Amino acid sequence: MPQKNGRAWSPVRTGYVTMDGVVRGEKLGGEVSKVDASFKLRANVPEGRKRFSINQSLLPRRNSLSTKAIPMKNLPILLGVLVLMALAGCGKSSEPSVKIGLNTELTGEMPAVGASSQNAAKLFVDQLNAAGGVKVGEITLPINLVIGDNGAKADQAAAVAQRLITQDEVVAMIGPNASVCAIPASDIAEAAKCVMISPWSTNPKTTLDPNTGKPKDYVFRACFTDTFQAQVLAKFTLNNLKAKTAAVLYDSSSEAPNAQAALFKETFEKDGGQIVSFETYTNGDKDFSAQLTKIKSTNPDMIFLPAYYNDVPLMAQQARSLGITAQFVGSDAWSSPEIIKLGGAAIEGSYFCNHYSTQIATPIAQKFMADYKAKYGQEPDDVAALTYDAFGLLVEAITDAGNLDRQAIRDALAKIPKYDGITGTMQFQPGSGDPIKSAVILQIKDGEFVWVANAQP
Amino acid sequence: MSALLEIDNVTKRFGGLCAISNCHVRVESGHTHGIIGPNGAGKTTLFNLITGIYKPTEGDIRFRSESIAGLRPGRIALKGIGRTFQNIRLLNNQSVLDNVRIAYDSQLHYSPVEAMLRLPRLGRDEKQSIGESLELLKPFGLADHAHGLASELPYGSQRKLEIARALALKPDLLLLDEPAAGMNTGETADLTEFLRWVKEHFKVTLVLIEHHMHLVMNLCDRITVLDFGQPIADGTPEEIRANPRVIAAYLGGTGDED
Amino acid sequence: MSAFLSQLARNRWILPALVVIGFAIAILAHYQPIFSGYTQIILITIGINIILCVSLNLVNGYMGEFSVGHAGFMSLGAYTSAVFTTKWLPDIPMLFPVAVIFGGVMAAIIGFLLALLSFKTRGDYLAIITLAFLMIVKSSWENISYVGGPAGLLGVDKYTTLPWTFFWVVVTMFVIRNLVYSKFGRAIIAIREDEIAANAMGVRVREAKILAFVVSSFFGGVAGALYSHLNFINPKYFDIMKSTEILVMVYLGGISSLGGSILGAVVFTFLFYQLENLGLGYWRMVILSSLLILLMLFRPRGIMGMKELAWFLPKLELKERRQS
Amino acid sequence: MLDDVLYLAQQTINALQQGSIYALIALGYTMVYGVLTMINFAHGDLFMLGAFACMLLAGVLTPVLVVFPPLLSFIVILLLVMIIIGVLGASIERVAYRPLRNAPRVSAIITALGCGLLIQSLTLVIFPYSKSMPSLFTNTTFQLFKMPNPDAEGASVTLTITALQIVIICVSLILMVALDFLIRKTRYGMAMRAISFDSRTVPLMGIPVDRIISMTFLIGAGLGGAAGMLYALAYPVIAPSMGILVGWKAFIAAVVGGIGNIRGAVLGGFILGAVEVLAVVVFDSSYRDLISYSLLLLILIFKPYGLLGQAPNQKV
Repeated sequence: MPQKNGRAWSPVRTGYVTMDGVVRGEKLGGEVSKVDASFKLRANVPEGRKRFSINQSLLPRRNSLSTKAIPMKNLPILLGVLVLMALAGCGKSSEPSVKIGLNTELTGEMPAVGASSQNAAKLFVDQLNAAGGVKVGEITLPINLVIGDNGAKADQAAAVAQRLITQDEVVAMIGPNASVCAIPASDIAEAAKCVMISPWSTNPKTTLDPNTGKPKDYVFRACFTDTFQAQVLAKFTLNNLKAKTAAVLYDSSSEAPNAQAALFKETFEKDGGQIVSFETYTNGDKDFSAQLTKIKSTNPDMIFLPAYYNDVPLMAQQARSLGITAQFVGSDAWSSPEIIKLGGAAIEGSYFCNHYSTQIATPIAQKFMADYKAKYGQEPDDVAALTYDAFGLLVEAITDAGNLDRQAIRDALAKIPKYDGITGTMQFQPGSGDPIKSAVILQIKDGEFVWVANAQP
Repeated sequence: MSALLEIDNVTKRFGGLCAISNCHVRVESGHTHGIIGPNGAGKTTLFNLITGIYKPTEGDIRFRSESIAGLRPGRIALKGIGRTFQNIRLLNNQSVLDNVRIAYDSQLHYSPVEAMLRLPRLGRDEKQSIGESLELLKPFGLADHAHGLASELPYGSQRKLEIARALALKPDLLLLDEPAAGMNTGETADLTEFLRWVKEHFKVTLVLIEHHMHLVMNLCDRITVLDFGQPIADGTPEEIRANPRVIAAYLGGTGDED
Repeated sequence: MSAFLSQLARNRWILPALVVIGFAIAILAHYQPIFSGYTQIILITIGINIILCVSLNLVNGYMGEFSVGHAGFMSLGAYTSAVFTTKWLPDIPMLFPVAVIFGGVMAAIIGFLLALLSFKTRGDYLAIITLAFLMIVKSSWENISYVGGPAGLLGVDKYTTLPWTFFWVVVTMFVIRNLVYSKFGRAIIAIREDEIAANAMGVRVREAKILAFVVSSFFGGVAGALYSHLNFINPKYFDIMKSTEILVMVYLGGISSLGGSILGAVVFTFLFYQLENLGLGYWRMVILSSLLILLMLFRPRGIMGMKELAWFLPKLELKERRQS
Repeated sequence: MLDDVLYLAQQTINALQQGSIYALIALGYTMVYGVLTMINFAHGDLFMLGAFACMLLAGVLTPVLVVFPPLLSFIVILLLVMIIIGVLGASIERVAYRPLRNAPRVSAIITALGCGLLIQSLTLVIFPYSKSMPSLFTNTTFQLFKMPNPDAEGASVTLTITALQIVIICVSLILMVALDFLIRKTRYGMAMRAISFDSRTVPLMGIPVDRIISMTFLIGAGLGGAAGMLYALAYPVIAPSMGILVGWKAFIAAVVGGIGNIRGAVLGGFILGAVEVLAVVVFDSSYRDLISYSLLLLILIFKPYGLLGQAPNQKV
């Protein structure tokens, strides 16, 4: 049977197709692909293709060693762009003023913190400049606020600190707020001998030199420390809430919650309480049911959740839906009003430790709250209040120093006898950047932060 | 004396289907050995078994009477078995020269450290390799295109480059998978002469899969005919021409077109 | 203009000259305040990123794998070196390079193990193995209290200076360039192009893969060591986003091109900080990512993908090319 | 004894919930991969957009939908979200990936990374703060079992499952089965498999490749969107950055199951969920990532091409 013969005797066919393909292929390229394709079909390329999709995908089209290479036409354009950016970077105003840097978390994990901090800073500066400015010796100068966004990231915080201190040459830096940022930034400030006041970083490490363990000279804070907070919470939960057993659930990959959890465990156990389970999760987790189920099986009286405002609501809701009835207690990381918006019924009735309460406000605090509300249409949270206080402290120090020398400002700041701030009176312990000040315990009731108790140091 | 290459009762199964079954082939050193058979007879599979791309399911493959079955392809190549591929496998985005150099590199002995610090020995070796590679390209008429991309060569030259590249390994055994594919009668005749020259000049033993009966019959000292993965005949061209089973296998048709 | 530039591109003396001048400036800047501390940090960061890009390019560009674990190697180098300087070695600045090398070696050892895995699989499967490796390393640091756990390792001396960074950048470029233009480099490229053909050509595939991974991870580790002595280290920093950042820089500059890697690192880092300066907040990432997409659409192989500055070509190669 | 059983049962429910969401996202990755052998790194962010789309829709539609029973309005919103995100995914493919189909595959992958970053940062510009997700129906908690806790007197051990968990698990299972049917039984599915088998010759057979690929992205992204919505309902605090981690995890799940293989993705998703919970149950929760990723790494070492994916056989 001739056809069969023709089919089976593939030399004929190979010869034909490819010869044809080659002849055409070399003359007019258009045909090749078609012939090629049919060729491929015969050569059964599919698996071949799949097998090599990886290699082929990465195949370059040009000789990787060719030198006519460098794309000359694009280079000048590129350079131009870079230069433009550079110029855009350095448009600095130069009328006499007091430059104060604000290094805060405008983007990243906790934008609410950065926003409050920035709002309070602007409020303070506007008010002061409206009143003429800050009195430096004989003259009064306006404040020039330089804001840097540290993205709530350690490395960026350090870079921003460098920029503010060495590039913008601020007399002092306020912030960062989050401990994860404040700690690296404080190294920079200390090295550059420039005052840094962190409004909200409660972590003991912020003001301590990691190598010597001694307090840093130029790093201050406007808030209490986690050590104090832990004591307050331990006392409150043991005495007022009559809790005997406690569970802790915290983000082991973030600085502040980690320290707070550890310190709470330590003090709670020292004061006679019992930690029945100590569970962790990783930053970015949204599902805590596994840990909570574990906690539930140990049946604690209270659960300590030292987490930021955007994690707590999830924990609370999941805990409740697992049938956990234990009392939630939190740290100052709760303080953003966002927590009420997000948490709803689940966190109703929970307690947490905070820096100040809008309900027991002193006259100055009243005024601040009024102004803040007027300007931004919302209650100031503690970050805002603390930032405002940090600026207050700094300005008082500058006035006392009578000049803009960083060293002088630092000495004046350390010597401030007693400062009446929004968040209560504060005074720096001799040879330390940690102020002596009180804390408050708040409860979340009917969607509000309700004052429960004061805790004196 | 034992043969250069002995394929001893080799079987290769892919899951169900049996591509090669109890295959015996002996390739005497200095011979030109042809392997023919209808499509899907398992010729290329046999090459892939020899070069270690597949591991034989059963049986043994001996090269210079030492077993190479199950060795990694790279190792086998270095033992002196060069090959070309049915659907050409050049490094398309490398220059023609580099394609040969990479094969030649196996004879350069400088160490990674010498390479990273670019010590003098590297310079000497590289100069030599470039020189010899260019030499090698000359008889293939590729020397002038040495710095063009391999993919830019015309089809025929690409096949030649593959042979040149295989020879840069300084192999004793050269496996050619359809070297004349896509060549017209004239080109095939040239190729026949060329392969003779290669065999003389490089002192290699040739094994080639080919469909062009003319070439096979002219060139080969021995021929093995595969059908359904089994050698159905083995002998000199004359014997093969005369062998009834071979004729049956071809004309009878296997119906198997892969 | 372009003629002049290409003249420039072919001149063999410019690169060495630049190296010397760069060194001089770096050392000067270290003792004289010609740059502000901020500018120095940016320059050092650019240097570190160049090291990261060039070393990753060896695996992702030249060998054509898709490793997303480079931040993991970085962290290995960072922690190892930091532990050496803070805990094990006497507190002498001159010992810093030793610590850096230890960091690199540590990373290289792990890199070797990953290379072994790369024999079994490649492509996206290997990508995932590197990803899992990254996650494992990160959460290991979080669980080792000896290196500070999640808080990170504090009190690392700021040894990383402009001269040191520059020195390591030059070393990295030198070594990887030499490797790429040796038989090993050709083997690595051959693996990318067609592993089967490479085998048939007698390429020692495994040797090449190991070499690529080890060298790449070594310099990843070096970069990490430099970073850890510039800024304080905390496990969070070495996460998948960091790896992504490095990938972006590499492919932005262009794969298998040393010049490309430098360009990518410089452009990305510069924009990154400059846009922060402008106080753009979230718009920064919008701009960066849009730029990336546009670039990929119009130059799919990056700014100078698969191309090389003549400066980086060894004389021998250059002579060969010239003849064509 | 029995309380341990309850405890494990509870953890199993948790694992199922997480697993089903991972599986849904993994499907998107694996479909796109199957057809284009390309990793769509923007998928995690499409998932995130699904959550936000659901939030916005719920805000807009609740006044309209109050008249319907909650489950119906849930389904309506689910479908809307799937359509919106699906269309978005398809248009991203059209604009950003298609031009690169013949470019080196990596540039497509990097473009995908870029698209992901762009989507995320744009969302951040619009919603800088975490948003709370309105609940679409009253999430009743069923106590399947209750017994006094032997360890602590006065307390009780319960096995609880919420309506939400049931809905999530059911919906995702339904979607998976539907997809599996689509792929195996319909002409579209056949075409899809054909393309993933050999995209070169398929056009010669008159299959409209571009349309099939768009369809694939539509469905894949749609599933991602659905997953985002379910996720947002389960964890009602949503942030633009939520896509990153979940996305990568789902991708790992897809590969562990054998990328390109629909059933593999599902399997991988549930395995990942189970492993994560198991790590917490058996070990200290701070070792969770360490344990779970090491396990996945082991799986990949011993089955380099995933559990259900087979090694691409080399044709020479």
